[in-house]
Amino acid sequence: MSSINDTEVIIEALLFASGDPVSLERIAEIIGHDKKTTKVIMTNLIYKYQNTSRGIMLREIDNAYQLCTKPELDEYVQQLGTVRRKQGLTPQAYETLSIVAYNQPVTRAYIEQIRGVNSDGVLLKLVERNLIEEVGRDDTPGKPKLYATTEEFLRVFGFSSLKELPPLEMNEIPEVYENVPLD
Amino acid sequence: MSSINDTEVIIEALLFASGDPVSLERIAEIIGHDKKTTKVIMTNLIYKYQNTSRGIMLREIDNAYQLCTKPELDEYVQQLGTVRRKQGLTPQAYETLSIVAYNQPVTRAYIEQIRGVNSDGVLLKLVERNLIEEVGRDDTPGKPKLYATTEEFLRVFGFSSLKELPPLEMNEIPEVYENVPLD
Amino acid sequence: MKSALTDACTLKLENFEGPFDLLFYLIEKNQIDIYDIPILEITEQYLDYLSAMQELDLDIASEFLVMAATLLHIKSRLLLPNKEPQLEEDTVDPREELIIKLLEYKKYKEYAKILAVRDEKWRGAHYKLPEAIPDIITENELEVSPETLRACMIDVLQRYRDKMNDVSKKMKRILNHEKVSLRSKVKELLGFLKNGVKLCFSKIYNKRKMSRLEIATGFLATLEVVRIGQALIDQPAAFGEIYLTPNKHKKNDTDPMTLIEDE
Repeated sequence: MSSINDTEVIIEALLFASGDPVSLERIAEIIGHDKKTTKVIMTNLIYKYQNTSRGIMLREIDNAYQLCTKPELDEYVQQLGTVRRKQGLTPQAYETLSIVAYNQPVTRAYIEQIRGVNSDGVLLKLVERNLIEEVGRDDTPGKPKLYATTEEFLRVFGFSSLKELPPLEMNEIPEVYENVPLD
Repeated sequence: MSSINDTEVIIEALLFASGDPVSLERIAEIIGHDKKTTKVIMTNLIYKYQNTSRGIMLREIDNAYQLCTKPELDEYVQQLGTVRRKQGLTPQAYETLSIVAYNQPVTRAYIEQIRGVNSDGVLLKLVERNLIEEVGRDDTPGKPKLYATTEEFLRVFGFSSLKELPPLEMNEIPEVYENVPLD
Repeated sequence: MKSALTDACTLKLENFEGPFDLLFYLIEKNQIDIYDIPILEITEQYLDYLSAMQELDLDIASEFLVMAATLLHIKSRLLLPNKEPQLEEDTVDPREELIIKLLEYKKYKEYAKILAVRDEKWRGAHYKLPEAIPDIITENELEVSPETLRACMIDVLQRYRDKMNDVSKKMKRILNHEKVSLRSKVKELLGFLKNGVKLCFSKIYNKRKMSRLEIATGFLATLEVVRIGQALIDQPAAFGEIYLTPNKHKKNDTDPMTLIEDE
């Protein structure tokens, strides 16, 4: 390889593979030119990187050369570091949220009766995540708090109103024997 | 930034900074295009790198993209003295690897049946070099482990996906039912 | 052919991975048509190789010995005169299975070469170490689906129903248990009546000795005994003592127990 183009190609490969700065001497040695010529080639190359559609640029640092990304592209490069944490709901949270959504407003006691387990913690989490909120108190002894879903709930589920909750078909609602039959 | 050129510039910066492969999804997300459009841009870009005076090339590996130096420039890169060239594999390892590649996922027993020899050690070496990996267990008695090739396999052998494996030429097995020559 | 083979017989002791590897070496070295392997020669060379290994005190893997046996078996079958030369179907080439295996093996041996070449080429590609890019962890939107919400509602209702129905089943079991107890009370009463004595309710079902449930059951038993005609009941005064007299005019002699309705 001997043409300017070929030399440039080699230099790009060298600098890319190295990652670290490579000295002028070392580059000159590898491409088989003297230091002066190599310096000219490098200066031209710096200009070329700057003025063509490249995402990378060539920097001279203390008689050594290094490739790096163009600083104006930093905002894009930074996004590589973005770790999106996709969050879901735990089964317990989903279950509790469904009871609130389909029966609102509801008391904690009601939720616990249906779920059969203490639901204090999971309710608190749902309130913290702004999916449900207190909307008043029930008019029964103890005046328990009543919970309902929030606007945030509608937003994350993509509903425009509660009417858009997927309907529960009658035949899907399991039958509960209300009274114990005395035969 | 919106023109094709600008997009290509961003992509080069991303891939350079990442060093590791960047998935199509992530690139699409950052450049603000859908996956289909991004795929087209990437395919064009691969071609562009290949056909201009560049020392680096763009590789597609398993729906992700990575920059690397053009392999034909290895002799120059080697002179940096900083990059170490990995050792090749033994013929047995290539043999075993090709059985895995073309039949994956496969059990050890299947490999040994074709090779006619115990392949425990060679499988272990391939796992150690991250060229193959366990991908589950076969649903047969004993639940033997199943092996498949890795992303590293694609990288090492210059494939962009398993679809690029050179096709298996089915050797025609001629009729050997004719008269048996007694030699 | 024989001379060509013996010429090639100077085996160099390579480290063959397995019997196929060795056989392949012999086939290539002797430029043999894989579809028409001269078994006699190949077997001879194969065995020569094994004995050379033995002389060098090398470990011979069992697979090599199995292949030797296979080759010798094929050889013997080829040498045996064909008993029924007329029947073409019976003249299956004993080498067939070996040939198929060798062809399969050859296929991968060729791929192995392709892989080796590609590996050699691509080992020349060099990658760059990642730049240090700080992690920015963003709490992403919740990933939720309306359908899951609906499914959860149905699930939780289902569980609730199962639980409730389980409670009602338990109640039923308790009641069934009480029915048995009614039967036993009736049986007990019938036993007393057999003696032909007039019974005093408050004496049999003493409030101090028995639970309310037992007394109530006893009362039901009393009514049952009257209903099946085994006794006559009399209560002279309201809220007064109840007397039970054995019925002397029973309609039949069947076992009164069978008359008790079986629930």
